[in-house]
Amino acid sequence: MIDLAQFYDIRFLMDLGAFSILAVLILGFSILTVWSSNMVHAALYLLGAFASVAMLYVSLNASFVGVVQVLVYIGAVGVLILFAVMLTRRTLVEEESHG
Amino acid sequence: MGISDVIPVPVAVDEELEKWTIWGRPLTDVWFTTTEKIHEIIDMGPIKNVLNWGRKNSLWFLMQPMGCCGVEMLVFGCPHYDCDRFGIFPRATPRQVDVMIISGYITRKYLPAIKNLWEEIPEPKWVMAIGECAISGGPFYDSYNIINDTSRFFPIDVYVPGCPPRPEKFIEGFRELQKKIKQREDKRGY
Amino acid sequence: MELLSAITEFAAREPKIYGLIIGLVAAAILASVINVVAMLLVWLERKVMGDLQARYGPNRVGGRWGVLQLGADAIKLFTKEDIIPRGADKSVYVWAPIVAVATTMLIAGALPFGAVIIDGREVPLVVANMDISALYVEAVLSLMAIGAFMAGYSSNNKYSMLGAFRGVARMIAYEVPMGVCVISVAVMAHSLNLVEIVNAQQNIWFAVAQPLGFVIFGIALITDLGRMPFDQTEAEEEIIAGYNTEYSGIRFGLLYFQEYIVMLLGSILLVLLFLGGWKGPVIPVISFISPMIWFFMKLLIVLVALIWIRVSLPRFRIDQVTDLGWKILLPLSLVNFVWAVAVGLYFA
Amino acid sequence: MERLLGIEPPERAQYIRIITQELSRIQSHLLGTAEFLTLIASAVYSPFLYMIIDREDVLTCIESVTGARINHSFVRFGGVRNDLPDGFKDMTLDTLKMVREKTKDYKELFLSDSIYRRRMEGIGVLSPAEAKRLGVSGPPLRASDTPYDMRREDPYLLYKDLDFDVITRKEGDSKARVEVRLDEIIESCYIIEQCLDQIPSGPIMAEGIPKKIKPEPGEAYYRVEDHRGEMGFFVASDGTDKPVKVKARGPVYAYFQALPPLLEGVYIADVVAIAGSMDACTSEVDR
Repeated sequence: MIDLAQFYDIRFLMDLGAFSILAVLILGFSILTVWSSNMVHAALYLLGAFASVAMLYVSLNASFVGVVQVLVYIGAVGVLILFAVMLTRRTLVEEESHG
Repeated sequence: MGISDVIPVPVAVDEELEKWTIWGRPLTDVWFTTTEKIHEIIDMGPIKNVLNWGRKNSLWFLMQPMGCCGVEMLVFGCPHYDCDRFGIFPRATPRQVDVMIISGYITRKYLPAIKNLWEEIPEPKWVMAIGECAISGGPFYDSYNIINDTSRFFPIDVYVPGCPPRPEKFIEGFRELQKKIKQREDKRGY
Repeated sequence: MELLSAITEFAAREPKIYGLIIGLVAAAILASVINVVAMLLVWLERKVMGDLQARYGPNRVGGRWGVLQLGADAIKLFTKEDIIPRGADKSVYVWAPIVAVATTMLIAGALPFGAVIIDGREVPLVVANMDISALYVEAVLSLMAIGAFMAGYSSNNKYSMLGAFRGVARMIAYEVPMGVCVISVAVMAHSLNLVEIVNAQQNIWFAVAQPLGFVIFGIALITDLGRMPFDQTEAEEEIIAGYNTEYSGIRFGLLYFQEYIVMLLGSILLVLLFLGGWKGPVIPVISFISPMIWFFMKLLIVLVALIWIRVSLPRFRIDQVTDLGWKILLPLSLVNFVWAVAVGLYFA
Repeated sequence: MERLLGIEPPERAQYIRIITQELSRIQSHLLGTAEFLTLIASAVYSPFLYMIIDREDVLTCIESVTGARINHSFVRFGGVRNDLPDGFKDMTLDTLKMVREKTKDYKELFLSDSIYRRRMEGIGVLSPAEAKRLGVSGPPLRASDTPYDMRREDPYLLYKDLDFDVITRKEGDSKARVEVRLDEIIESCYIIEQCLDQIPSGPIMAEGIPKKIKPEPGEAYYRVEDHRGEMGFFVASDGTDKPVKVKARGPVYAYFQALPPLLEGVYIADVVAIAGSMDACTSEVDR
């Protein structure tokens, strides 16, 4: 049986709100990563998803994992992905070339 | 004087956008009337004076020396003359400057390029003609490939004569431009 | 007084909500203070540069010292036409300055900005006093390249693209030695908390305890800030203006301003990690703010040194920069790490 | 033109011409090096600004003789327009002393700056044979181990009476080109000091020059050592007061011819180091 009073507790609502915002962000960014046809956009969305996951870790009181997430995934992996994407030939990736 | 120089307006309005409404009126209509109103208020005086104060004290110019006046342009930014005192500052890209200096003769071949540079500068912008070559063609006035009347192509605000003018004359030219901006008497009416 | 007691009571009852509110207020104050200080920093740079080069720097706008120069610049930049090039990748182009400034502001949250003495006890001025703030700052510093990358990529200009490339390559090369240096400091201080690290420097600065680490961190920091010997991302004479070539008006203003905010925060980090933060002999009469005075004096020295370096060194080539990072600084930073561990164990 | 007319300007005028020419060589080299420094460093690089300060002093000397800073239309057919002003000798000697010391400082600075040396050494090497083939002259050619100087090869004015070295470097890279330029500043100081010692008093214009010049039909070619290299003037006359053809051969056009082979396959950052060390004045090419 759920304690109904808990739902009206502002602390719980805050946690819930933060979690739902982050969940929406993570899901949204992930879907956009897969959806987007532009490789660079996809990589940037992936970075967004990583960042949201880091925020989720921090909100779960696991700030060290959050920071490591930023350091490793965004700082190293994400930037490497961006770098690799930049080295691909753009005309193959995009229908309307720009640049 | 377009409305675009204070508040950005969408360059091309999509057809989709025209269908949107706000308070029963088309969105574009509301947007344009609002910007017009804001612009009228700005035009009335005090705010405009503040804006022009900022603009006149921060005249960044395009580092694009051509001919021997370009040498003096280089010296103009250096000690002894020091344009930084007046907030005048050289930048390398046309997107971030306010003043274009035509500091030498313009050949017919170079004209499209320099016109392009002028069009890349965002509003509000001014242009100065420095040196005899830029004003009247100078020693090359009867040459077959030199534009000898640059004011046909650019709305020149300040002419600085000399061959080449001394760096002090550059400062004088910029002071004149600042006066013009303050009194709102420049060619493009800012 | 009643209000104060009510607040303390509320804080005791609802620590989480109280923390949230206080955090938001502190963040707002911090953001505005940082912006003002960064503006002053631009002015300081132009004045100091003028002094070093036998000229005056701005002295016409706002009195003899030209203090309003930046106000004029800001007004001009904010009311300039905002151009988005036709071929640009619009969404990325619009977001790039925002991302750049936001990532910068993320650092500010975890940095202590000095301390005040209340009742004989030091109270550090920090918004989020995390346990791992040193690592956090280091991690977020590595995000700096992303804003520049987005700006360079989206501008549809080959020079911007080159600037973006250079920025990313440089960042990858220098993040590693910088991180190793931060870890060495943490090993010596037995903590990753910046406040603890400063407290550990009560007797000896880490700049003295590990001079090699100080030098490596300083070089890596200048690289991260993109200042003179390492400003390949916006080398004016090579690639026009690098990643912000196509930016105009307020967007350029943000990017331009962001560089100075990073410079300020980076110097603060250097002061905290190596120069003993706000530690210094207590000045008797104004003991309340004596740590702040020490802190700002050190900060000012670091900032002037950065400006000095800027006007007196030529620029590296980009391949030499990455060479320096991977081949020299990385091994040396590992040597410094071993040194830090050995010294730390000896004195522990 | 004087060759066409058969006029020999008086000795004092020739010395004044040498002095002004060498002074403007100093200012041009200072400016060229300074401009080049902005290219490999940035526009806020201090030595660049210090060089401009020195150049202002040299320009003051030039101005006191000719009345203009850069385009001094000073030389007349058969002489020069003005005599040297009072106190010119002392002022110039002071300036030269200062310039010489400063230039030595700059050389020392560049030698000790490891970033500078990394950027410049072995960059854009121009071999002597290649340089000659491309028609390069002036400091870039002399940096490629070829002692070719119009002042020595085809002495004009009174250069054969003066004692000076032709500066050369073996390497032929960007660093050598800049060093040649700095050494030539010191050498020019030496030449001017000799001139100031030896200068005789006398007229500054040759006798009997008509108001309207009508040379005999014929052609004349005259070449001088410009700041940037060999500068040739060709004049053809048909006996009237207007020339049939005037052609100036500037040195910079050849520099730009030399750039494509040098710039093949180098970094963008090296482009500025190579092109800048040539000290190419773009507006000279344009005519």
